[in-house]
Amino acid sequence: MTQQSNGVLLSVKDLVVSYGAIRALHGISFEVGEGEVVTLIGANGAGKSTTLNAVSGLVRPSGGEIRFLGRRIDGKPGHAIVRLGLTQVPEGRRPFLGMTVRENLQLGAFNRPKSEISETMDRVFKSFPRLKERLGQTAGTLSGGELQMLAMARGLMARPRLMMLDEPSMGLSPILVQEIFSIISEINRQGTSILLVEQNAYMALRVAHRVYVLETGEVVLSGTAAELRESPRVKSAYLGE
Amino acid sequence: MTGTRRRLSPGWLALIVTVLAYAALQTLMSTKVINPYWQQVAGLAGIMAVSALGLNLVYGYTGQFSLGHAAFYGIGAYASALVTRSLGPSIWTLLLGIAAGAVIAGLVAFLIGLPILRLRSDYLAIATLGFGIIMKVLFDNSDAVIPMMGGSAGMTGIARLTNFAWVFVFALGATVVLRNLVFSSVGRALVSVREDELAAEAVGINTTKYKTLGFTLGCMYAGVAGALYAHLYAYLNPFNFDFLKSIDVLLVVVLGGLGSISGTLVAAVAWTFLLEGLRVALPASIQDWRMVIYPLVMVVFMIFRPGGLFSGTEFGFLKPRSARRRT
Amino acid sequence: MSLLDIRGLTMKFGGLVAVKDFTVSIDAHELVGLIGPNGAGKTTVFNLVTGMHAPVAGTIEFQGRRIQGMRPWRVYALGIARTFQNIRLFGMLSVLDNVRVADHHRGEAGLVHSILRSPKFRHEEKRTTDRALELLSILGLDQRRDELARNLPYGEQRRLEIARALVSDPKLLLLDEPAAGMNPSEVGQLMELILSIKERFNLTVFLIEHQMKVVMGVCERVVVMEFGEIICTGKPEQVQCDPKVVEAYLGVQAEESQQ
Amino acid sequence: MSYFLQQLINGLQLGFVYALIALGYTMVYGIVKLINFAHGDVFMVGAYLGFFAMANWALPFPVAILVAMVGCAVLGMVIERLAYKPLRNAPRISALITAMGVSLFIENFTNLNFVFGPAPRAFPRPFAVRTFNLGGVSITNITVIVFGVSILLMVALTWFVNSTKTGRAMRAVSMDKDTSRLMGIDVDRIITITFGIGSALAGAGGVLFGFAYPQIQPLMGIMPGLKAFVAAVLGGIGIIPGAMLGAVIMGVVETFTSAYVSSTLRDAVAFGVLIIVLLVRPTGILGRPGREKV
Repeated sequence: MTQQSNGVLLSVKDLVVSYGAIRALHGISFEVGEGEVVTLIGANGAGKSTTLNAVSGLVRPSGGEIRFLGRRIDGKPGHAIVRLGLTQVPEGRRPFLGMTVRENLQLGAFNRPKSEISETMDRVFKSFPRLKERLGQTAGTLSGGELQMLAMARGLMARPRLMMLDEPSMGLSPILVQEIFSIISEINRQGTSILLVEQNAYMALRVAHRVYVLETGEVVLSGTAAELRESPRVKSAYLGE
Repeated sequence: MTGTRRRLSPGWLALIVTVLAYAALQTLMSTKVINPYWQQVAGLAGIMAVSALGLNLVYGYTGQFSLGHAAFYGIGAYASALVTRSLGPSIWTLLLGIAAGAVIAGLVAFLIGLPILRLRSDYLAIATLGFGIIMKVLFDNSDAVIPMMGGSAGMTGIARLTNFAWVFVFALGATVVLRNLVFSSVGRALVSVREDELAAEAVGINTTKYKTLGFTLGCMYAGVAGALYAHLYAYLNPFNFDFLKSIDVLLVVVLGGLGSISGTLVAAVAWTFLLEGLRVALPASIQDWRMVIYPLVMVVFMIFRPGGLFSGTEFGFLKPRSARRRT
Repeated sequence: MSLLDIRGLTMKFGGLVAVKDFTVSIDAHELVGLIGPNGAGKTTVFNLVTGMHAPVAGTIEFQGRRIQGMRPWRVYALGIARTFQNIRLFGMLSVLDNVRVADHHRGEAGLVHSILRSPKFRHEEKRTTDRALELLSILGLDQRRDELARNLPYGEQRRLEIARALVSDPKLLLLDEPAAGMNPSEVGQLMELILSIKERFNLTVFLIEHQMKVVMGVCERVVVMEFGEIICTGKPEQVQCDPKVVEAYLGVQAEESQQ
Repeated sequence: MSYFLQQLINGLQLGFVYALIALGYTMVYGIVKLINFAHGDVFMVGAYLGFFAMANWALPFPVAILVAMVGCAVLGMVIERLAYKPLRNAPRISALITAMGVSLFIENFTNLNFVFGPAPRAFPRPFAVRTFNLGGVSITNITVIVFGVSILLMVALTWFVNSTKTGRAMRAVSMDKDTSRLMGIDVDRIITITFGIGSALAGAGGVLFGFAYPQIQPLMGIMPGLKAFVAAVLGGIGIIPGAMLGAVIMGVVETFTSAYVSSTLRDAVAFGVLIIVLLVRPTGILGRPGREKV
């Protein structure tokens, strides 16, 4: 690790993103440390996905800076950012539906040497044993929960230092949500840092170490998960109490 | 463009300028200052304007991508030529011929439009392209059914009944009609179909009806343009109504700016004169380069100004009073 | 008497059952909320009611008339207007024209009158413009009338969509996540707006919303969906406490919420 | 019966040449949603490269095909970088007009006297045409070569797209560009490669066309180009086996129309088939019907 990073993997400062005339992010700042699970919560349209897309290079920020391992990455193309060890598991899973599970996983390891792929795959199957049984099936035949697992496994194939997850619980039944979140915790324990975007505030607050609350493109609140669980503002807006 | 009560409104001003410009052009032509060659070119520019206004209605306003505009142009040309050749040349048969060109082109557009306008964007483009090629083949083989049409050898014996004056009047009329149509409730319905078909349906627009309407009217414009062309050139060849002719018109519409009457008019005139101008300006030894320069202009223009000359804006006089901004 | 009567509504996409046996009846002047996790099938219900999809089974009656499978523009003409979850305005039309176009179906001056600019055309144009301006001023958008819709900020685009939905004097208004992307103060204003237009235009409102604050704040009755089915119906306070709802909607384990 | 079989063979031969062009159309469309109108002209350039390789440089014909493929691949990639890449985020109509511009430019530029010149040229055949008679159906060695080379190339392409890392990336990019970026795929590079491969196939198609219908001229790419694109749409655009299927159908329909109806009507019938297929199955024979999101 480079010296200036001081245990900070990702640092985002005053990030501004606009779509045409509409400004989606009004200068947000946050950090993700080595080994942490950090979550961004907020309503639909608060700018959570935009934040992740800006970090992974899918949208170009119009202001601010993004550093990963101390290096500026804003403005770099998306494929170059993945090579640095930062992957994103996109909202809605976005599997390559016509391809098999194996091909999807191989694509996840696109920039890794061919020799290590089968080893990485075996490691990933420890977290997702169900995918191993489905290797030859096309992704289109999987269920919603399996697709979420495939998306996460695909992200892990790149052996990331930091994995960003966008709405992993979307459209899943409570039991599956439980399972997905326990896998997230497990991945984190094995050494991958996590940046999580969630609408399901309950679960997000349970697995996260630290939390940032986004409202209309701004960070309005931040703190440890324990602090925010007790915050009246979070309770009324996101926990429905 | 914020005409106060004391000044003339832009519409009247535009009318006066138009009449003066026309009088000046006509004087120059009758005194042979503008020679017959350039008179012909001016006529072609006006015909291009009418045809391109039609395609702009189809594509620029209604959002229906057609690559078969030349087919309707050809239908109008042949239909009107058949009328004047059968009934004898006169101003009345010319008017009847133009009407026939418009109606038959519109009718064919309506019949073909009903099924194919269900297709979206590129698929519609391919279907209209296919229709254009089919029509070209039919024109090529027309002599088998109607010997007078001449098939691939071309149709001759058409009276030269139009001139710049006729073209000017029709182009002016086509512009005014399109302006009035676009700035009306019907025009808004057409544009809503272009912008978002589903949302248009959700606010009560029968999108099938308006797609068909826009397509039919736009093709009637092509029919009128074809009829004028037939009687300006006095000779028709299927070669003049092929795929490249459709591209030509599309180019004028896109260069001018989709959904802009002003842009189409400027581009139609500029494009026709550029092509003919190059013909005169280039020395004979490099005449061939004309066709090399022209696509290059096209590509460079698209790379540096993809929205066209006037993207969605208009000269003030082309907007009715109600549509002008209040400041 | 119920204004909207939905019975046994079922919709499938490919093999997936998006809505299953959905039955709800809404009385005139009610304000009913439709909630549930993402992907529960809420928007599909709206799409079925407005004619965007034709159901596989079931009936939808509006004022005693069957409307399932009817084309959307016909449904609209009967008096059902909607907004969209991800805002679908006509971006290159002005704010004023976005509203005026939604009044088009009532116009009688067609093509010929428009081209000739006849007195009838002028009269109608004035009527529809006045009506549109009135709505724009109610929604606080009258200063924006000449802007292109796509250049408006997010919150104003949402309001413009509501103005557009109201111009035809609908009887039933369907709002699909109107508060999405709004900050808390905007959400407060929106709630007031919904209640005030409901009174002013004598509307029946059916509303999909994620933000509990809105649902609890304005709805008289709430329908909860999960995996395409209704799991619970009732007053907001009742629904909020139903363990099934807490589990499905808030994604928390039932036992935990009981602790 | 033997006349029918004879026409079927002729139709397949034409269809295979169309297929080599259609593959480039369908791959490019699948990946950037652009109707690359210049593709038919790349095919023409391929025919000329084969011509020069054999007539001027006296190379054997397999080498001539390679020369044409490499030359066309370079041409295709240059076109993509210079003309299409700057317009990647522009309205689609601008890219389409640009494609037409590029097409007209290549046609009219090569039409100049100091380039290829407008006069048609006879395509050289480095060996005598031999005819084999199989139960009343005559098959020439030319036909055998056309069948052999095109089948070989189609098999090679299918293997490449399905079984190599780059091929997998091509499929991924055509399905979902943003997600492909998240996998670490350099999307721009894949697009360029796609243009290169598609153009190489068209180049080979050009040489085979020259063999089979031995006359070439600068405007020869227009009609086969259009028909190959139509074939790609017919089979389901973006789908590789669809392009092959559509092309074979186009070739057979065209040949049968010439043989049994009238050769002047063959284009009308071919495009008529296209319109009917689009109306019945708007996404083509192998295409999957899409659903619009509300």
